[in-house]
Amino acid sequence: MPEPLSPLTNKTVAGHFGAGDAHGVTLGTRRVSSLWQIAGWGDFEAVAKPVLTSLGLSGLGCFRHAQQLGAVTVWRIAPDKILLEGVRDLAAAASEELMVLDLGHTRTAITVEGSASRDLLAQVIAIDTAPAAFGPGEFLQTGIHHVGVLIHCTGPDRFDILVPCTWAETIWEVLFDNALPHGLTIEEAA
Amino acid sequence: MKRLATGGRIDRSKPLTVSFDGKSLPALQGDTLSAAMLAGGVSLVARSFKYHRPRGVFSAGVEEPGAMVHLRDGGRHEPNARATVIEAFDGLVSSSQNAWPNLNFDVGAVNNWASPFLSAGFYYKTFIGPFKHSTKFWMMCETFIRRAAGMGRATHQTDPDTYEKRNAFFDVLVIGGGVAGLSATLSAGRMGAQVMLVEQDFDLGGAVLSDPVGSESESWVSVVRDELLAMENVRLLTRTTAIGAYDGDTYALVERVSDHLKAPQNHQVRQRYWLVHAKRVIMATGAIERPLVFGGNDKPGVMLAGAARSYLNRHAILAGQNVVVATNNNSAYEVAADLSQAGASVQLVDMRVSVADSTQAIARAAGATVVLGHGVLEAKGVKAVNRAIIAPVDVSGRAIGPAKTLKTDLIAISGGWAPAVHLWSQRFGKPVHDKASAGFVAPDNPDCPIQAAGTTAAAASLDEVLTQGFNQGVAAAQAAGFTGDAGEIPVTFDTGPFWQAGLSPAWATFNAKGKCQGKAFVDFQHDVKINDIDQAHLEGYVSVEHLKRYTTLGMATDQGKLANINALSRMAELRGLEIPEVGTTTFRPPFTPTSIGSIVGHEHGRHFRPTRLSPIHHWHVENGAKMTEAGAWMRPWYYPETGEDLRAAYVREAAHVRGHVGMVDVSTLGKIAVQGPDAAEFLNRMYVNGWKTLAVGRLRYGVMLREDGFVMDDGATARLGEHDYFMSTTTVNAAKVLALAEHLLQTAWKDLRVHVTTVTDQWAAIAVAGPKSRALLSAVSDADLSREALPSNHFTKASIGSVEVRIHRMSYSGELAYEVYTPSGFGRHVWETIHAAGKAHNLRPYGTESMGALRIEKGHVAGPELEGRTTMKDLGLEGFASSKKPFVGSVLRKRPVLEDPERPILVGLEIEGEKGAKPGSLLFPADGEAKGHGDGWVSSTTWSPALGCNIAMGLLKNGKSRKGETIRVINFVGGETLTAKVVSHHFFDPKGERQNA
Amino acid sequence: MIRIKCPICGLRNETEFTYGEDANVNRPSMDEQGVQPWVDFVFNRDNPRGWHKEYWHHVQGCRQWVVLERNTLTHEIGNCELARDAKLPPSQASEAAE
Amino acid sequence: MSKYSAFSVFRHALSGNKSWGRAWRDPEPKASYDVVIVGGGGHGLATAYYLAKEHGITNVAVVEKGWLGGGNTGRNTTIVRSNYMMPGNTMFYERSMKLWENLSQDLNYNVMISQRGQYNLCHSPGQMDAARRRGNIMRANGIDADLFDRAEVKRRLPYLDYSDNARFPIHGAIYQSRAGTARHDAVAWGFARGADQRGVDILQQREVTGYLWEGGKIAGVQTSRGDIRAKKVALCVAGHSGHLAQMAGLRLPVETHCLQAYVTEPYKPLVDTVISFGAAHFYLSQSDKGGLVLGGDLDMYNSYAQRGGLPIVKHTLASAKALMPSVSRLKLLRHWAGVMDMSMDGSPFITKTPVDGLYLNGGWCYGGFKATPASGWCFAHTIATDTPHEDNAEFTLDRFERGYQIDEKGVGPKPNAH
Repeated sequence: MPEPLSPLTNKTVAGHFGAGDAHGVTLGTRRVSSLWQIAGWGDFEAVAKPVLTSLGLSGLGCFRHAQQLGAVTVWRIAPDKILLEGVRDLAAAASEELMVLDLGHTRTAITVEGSASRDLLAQVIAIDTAPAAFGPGEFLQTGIHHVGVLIHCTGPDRFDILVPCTWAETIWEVLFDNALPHGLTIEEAA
Repeated sequence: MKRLATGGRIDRSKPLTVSFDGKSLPALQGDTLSAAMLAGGVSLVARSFKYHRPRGVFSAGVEEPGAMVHLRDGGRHEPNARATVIEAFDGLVSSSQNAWPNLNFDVGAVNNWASPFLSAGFYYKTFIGPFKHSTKFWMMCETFIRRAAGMGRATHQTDPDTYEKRNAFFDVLVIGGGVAGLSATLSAGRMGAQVMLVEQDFDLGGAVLSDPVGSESESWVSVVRDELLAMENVRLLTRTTAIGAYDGDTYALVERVSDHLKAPQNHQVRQRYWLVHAKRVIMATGAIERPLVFGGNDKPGVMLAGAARSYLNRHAILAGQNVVVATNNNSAYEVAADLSQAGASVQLVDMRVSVADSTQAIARAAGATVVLGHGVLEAKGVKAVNRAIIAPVDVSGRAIGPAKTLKTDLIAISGGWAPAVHLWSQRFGKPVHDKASAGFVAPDNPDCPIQAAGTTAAAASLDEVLTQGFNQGVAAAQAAGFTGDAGEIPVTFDTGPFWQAGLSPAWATFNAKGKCQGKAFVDFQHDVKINDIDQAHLEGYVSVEHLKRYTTLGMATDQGKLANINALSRMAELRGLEIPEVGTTTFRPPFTPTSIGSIVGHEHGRHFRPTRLSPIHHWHVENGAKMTEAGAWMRPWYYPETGEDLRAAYVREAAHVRGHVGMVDVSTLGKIAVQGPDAAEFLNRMYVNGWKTLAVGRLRYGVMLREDGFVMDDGATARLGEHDYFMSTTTVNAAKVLALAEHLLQTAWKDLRVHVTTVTDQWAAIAVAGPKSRALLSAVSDADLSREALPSNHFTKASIGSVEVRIHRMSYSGELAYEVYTPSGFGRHVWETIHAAGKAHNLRPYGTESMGALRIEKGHVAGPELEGRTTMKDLGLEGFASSKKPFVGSVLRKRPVLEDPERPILVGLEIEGEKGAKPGSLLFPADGEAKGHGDGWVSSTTWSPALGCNIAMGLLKNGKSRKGETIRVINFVGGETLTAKVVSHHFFDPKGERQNA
Repeated sequence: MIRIKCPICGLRNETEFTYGEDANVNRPSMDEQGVQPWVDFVFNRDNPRGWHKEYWHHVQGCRQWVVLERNTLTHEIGNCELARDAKLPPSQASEAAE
Repeated sequence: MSKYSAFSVFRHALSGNKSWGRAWRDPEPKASYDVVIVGGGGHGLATAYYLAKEHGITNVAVVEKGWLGGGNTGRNTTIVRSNYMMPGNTMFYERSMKLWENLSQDLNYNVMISQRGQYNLCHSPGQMDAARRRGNIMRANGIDADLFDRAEVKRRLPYLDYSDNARFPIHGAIYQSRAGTARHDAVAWGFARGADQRGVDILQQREVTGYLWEGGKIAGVQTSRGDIRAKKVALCVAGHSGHLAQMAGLRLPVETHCLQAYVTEPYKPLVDTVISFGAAHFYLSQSDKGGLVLGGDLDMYNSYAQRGGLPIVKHTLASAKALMPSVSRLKLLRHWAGVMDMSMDGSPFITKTPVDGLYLNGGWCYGGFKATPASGWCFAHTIATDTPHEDNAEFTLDRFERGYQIDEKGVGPKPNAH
């Protein structure tokens, strides 16, 4: 199997951009290793729980905090839908009560890091990005430049933005333009 | 006018190079452009809108009606810049506007002499012209009017600067950095609330900045500022204007990040647009001084009293040597005192007969003369004031004794103060009249998220301003849930007579006949005189809105900040009503004119809208494809070979597909995973056709209607597994179909256990079409694609270039064709693998134009036919509809007009001759007059390489019975009439033998 | 800026949502064959000046449809709940129960 | 009442403009009228004017809750055009255009019809095709239309964005040279003065709060200042159509939505025509005073607030900058809103209603201003003769039941999409 091609291959040219000596923001990319959606209906919690316990997680989690264990990250994105990254093929878990869907090629992650990363986010999303309102481990589903994204706070000033692959370039460019006043470093593609 | 040797809040060590109309001005750091103009002795700054009267600097703030200039040049050129709020910077270049040939000698000033004929509403009564059914006469006049109107000259050059948006969340937003705002910020901040304080000036202090340097109030400001700067929960933003208050407790601010510089530095933005969400707002926006109305009150040398004091104390500029201070209230006494102390000879003319001795003493002690019971009847002078005619007046401002003349070079006027309640009014409507202050204020309502403090709430003394601000800060923090201790109010101070205490209701002066002597302006910028209001009243334009619209009062760039209350007062007098009965207008955003760029931020040019790219996009670009927009997507339009234009390329590409094999990127199709035990029932309801019998491994074409029974979309759906379906939609309707499906499942169809999820991004899709497609794909994949193994409307899993793919047997071109679905990260790899293997099969990529040509040859409908007004019957799709089950739109599609047998239906057209028809042409019978809406229209056209002629699809009345008829195809706007034969729209291989090969 | 408290995502700006339609309209049962009930559902509206129940779709969020109470005269915001949890007009409820 | 002319202005100027008479009277209402028109905006006043002028029905009152012309007549972006392609619309709007072309003369009031032309830009081959269809229908109906390619548009409007940076490149435009603008307030005032001169009573500051009924038939209106009897009651209340219809027990295919308008500071002439963007709902022109007048999308949600929201402000201004990058440094002076009666197919109603004695003029969506003269003319005809004129024959309430949707945009029954 070949390596999947990142939709941002053309964009991740390492270097420093924008404001002179400042290093407020670092942008990079991260491949989403695998992404599965499980979905169900009325008794979704009961049906989905075994899948999560098999991964060592206690439950479905909430709409605000991601669950992370090793390489596995779980986001509860809707009352009856969960996204899981970093798990093996879940197809076997499917049943009449539980729908499993491979979304491994739908998203790519843009990483945002640095002292000005929260300011940068405040420029592109209309949600309070202060540490008290959006701290490590928390996630948001919101829109950047009219495109639905999932933003996961992965550290004090560090975020993964899961963007749909076909919109990735346009969102990257918007982040790039917005980051210039802060002083922007682009990381080599991982 | 001169700069004093000492004083002012300016940095004398930092002279700046500033020019106006080529004249160098002695500007210092801390000056505004208007201060620099006054320091440089420039009194004539601009010409007025209508009469081109000379105008000077009238104010020291955002209410400035006259001193508007051209600022900067090239792409950074900005017209109508207010000299009173432009910070002087090194390299500032400005020039006058609305004057020709120059400011000093302006031909337009002839309007001033013609002004009686240009009275209110004159243009509604004239220029009608003698010609019936013609607008020519007016339009000829209009050309001249348009040239004369307008103010500054704008550029067509592109703005080189950048802008950004910033969202922010605060418990308390304090608007205005004067004493009220500072004390509110202090108390709310001390209680622990997150507070943002915004001030439009570059410095904090508000009215205190107009107090003499070294005053008690100044030291208060500096103490409070220091405490605020030390608070982590307080954010201070200067050079920031709160322009609007909107629903959801959202406030729009504009921060002028770089406007005080020649150009933005180091990648910084020019302006930043803040959207602040705040639980509570304290509106400490102060008050705007009202002018007095008398003849010639617009002349250079007439200035608001507060402005004269501001220029003196802030910029150390004495705006006149022989000063007349004219007032109807106490606030001007400090002005007279300060001007006097600075060395001017000052006569204070007060319309009131009786004024407290203590108040008079303020002016007298400084050496000013106080004349009570007098008003200024007229300001004299051509391009600058040189005399003031004053006379004793009664309580209504009417002269009751002989006039006398005072020599003067500055008339400083104060007609009281109007609280700046704009932001409250923008959101909550009309403010209420406060009799004590003769102004409009926000009504008292402790639950309102916007609370006024200080002079905005008509506070009468500085002490009251301070206390009120502090208390409002406490209340706001409490409302936001904070219970901390706000501590003590830092030192209060006694300020004596303040603001507009003792205001007289008289605000205009008239001669003994009750007329203003000379032209007496109410709206300075729009040249609305007091007698224009009188005339509007005579003609019945008496409501505030009619008055405003008939005279244009309040519609200028200051939006009536100076004019509104005086105009209302006049209308109230004329109608014999109290001011509240006349009413007021609602203030509209923005508070001050706001650059469009700041609100747009980064969403312009390429980023006006997001762009969506196929996973194979860059291959197309690298291989020379011409790209085209398809909704948000970019798609390859055609791949020109040397020297080819669009037509040559698409004809070649289409012929190549029929002759050999081609590949086209169809990744942009909408793709939706439909999962669940009730998925088949869901599809049954969504589509017109039946789905219960579709077996795993097969796919089916379906048609979807809108709720009103018109065709919405079409596409194929494959059954991947027991509960798994893979739906495809057209590129443009993908989002609409998904949203509709989600809506129905979450509302009316909760009984269905179905999930829909977009998988458009998951899959790249490549259509491989042409007689050699089977050979090619068989060679490049491991699948058995034989006719038996994979008949039409079946799919199979396969591997191409060691990538797991799905191959659908599905044809849009009418050729033997397949669609290869591959995970999108492998899209380019699979494309390139097929492309490389295709060399042996003479494979060529093709674009959307040839794809269109191929589908027209087949008579397949697409966007031009699915135009939202066509039914299944119209499009010949009726056969897909199941009669056994209801579906979305199944009832309403049968409404009588939609069943009318005469409706235009889809037909094919063979165009005679070499020239093809244009889509959008109309269809008419071969003979007769071609008028009206015709018998139909042409939807899609192409040159058909397969048929060797021009063909078209169209909708034609009674189309079914007209096969073989020759009709006219008329393109009126292209000046072309063609003839065509009506045929079946299944032009090519109607039996589908090629695709079923 | 209308601010909508999405039951899943919290308080969000209207820009993350698309406005759907009047939530009081009564979608007839799929089995309804009469034209008039469908005409009423698709075309006719109470169009109240005051409180209004309406569908919004959190497209740039959890993709749930919500029912929002909003005052059309003052733009005040009332309750917001998931459409799937909302009390339905009678005939919708009866259909769901089938 | 004196006739307006340059001479009268001159004569009055010499006497200090002290002797102008009222443009219209402020009468006390009579006990009863032949026709009471509810709504003193452009449409209501035009209806009154044409009832008197064309049908000799002068025992007419126009009842207005605020001040006349204070609703959408005084809030719109002043564009007039007749570029409609659906049967039922085309000739109605062309009638309006023809009335506009003689309106100043007819009313003896300069409503400043400025036929400066309108360009509807196209940004894809598909849009060009749709524009061609529209243009052809216009031409086949005797209405002027031209289709220009990109080069011609660039020659005529060089200041738009033709750079590679444009997200949606301009492919061409359809142009109507007779389209343009009119002075909106003057239209209300001119019709008011004309109606008043013919005996119509204009009753301001009277809100209709209900109807008088007699044997199941409407017999007048109740107002905030007393009852007024009438043989026929005619509604011309735009965004409040649903509200007033509901008082009579009618449910309409109408939703009320908020539409904003915007004006910049005044500048010397920059744009001498009307330009409609094709890549987003946006259009602009420049007023005689010099302000760029901008219009865009609805706020999208039902609203009676006459107060717009922020997202559409950005949306509209972004469209302005995308279309014409040089507007970036120009300044927005003011934005405001009106409430639109959005119908389910984007087309209006001029019709008798199922309620005896009640007539409806509404559902104007964005397009009310340009329709003003024809709307009044056709409504007057409908009221006077109890039958529609052929130009408003399709503007009925039962067209949805019949399936005769007049959907210029082809977007279906979504009122906020028209």
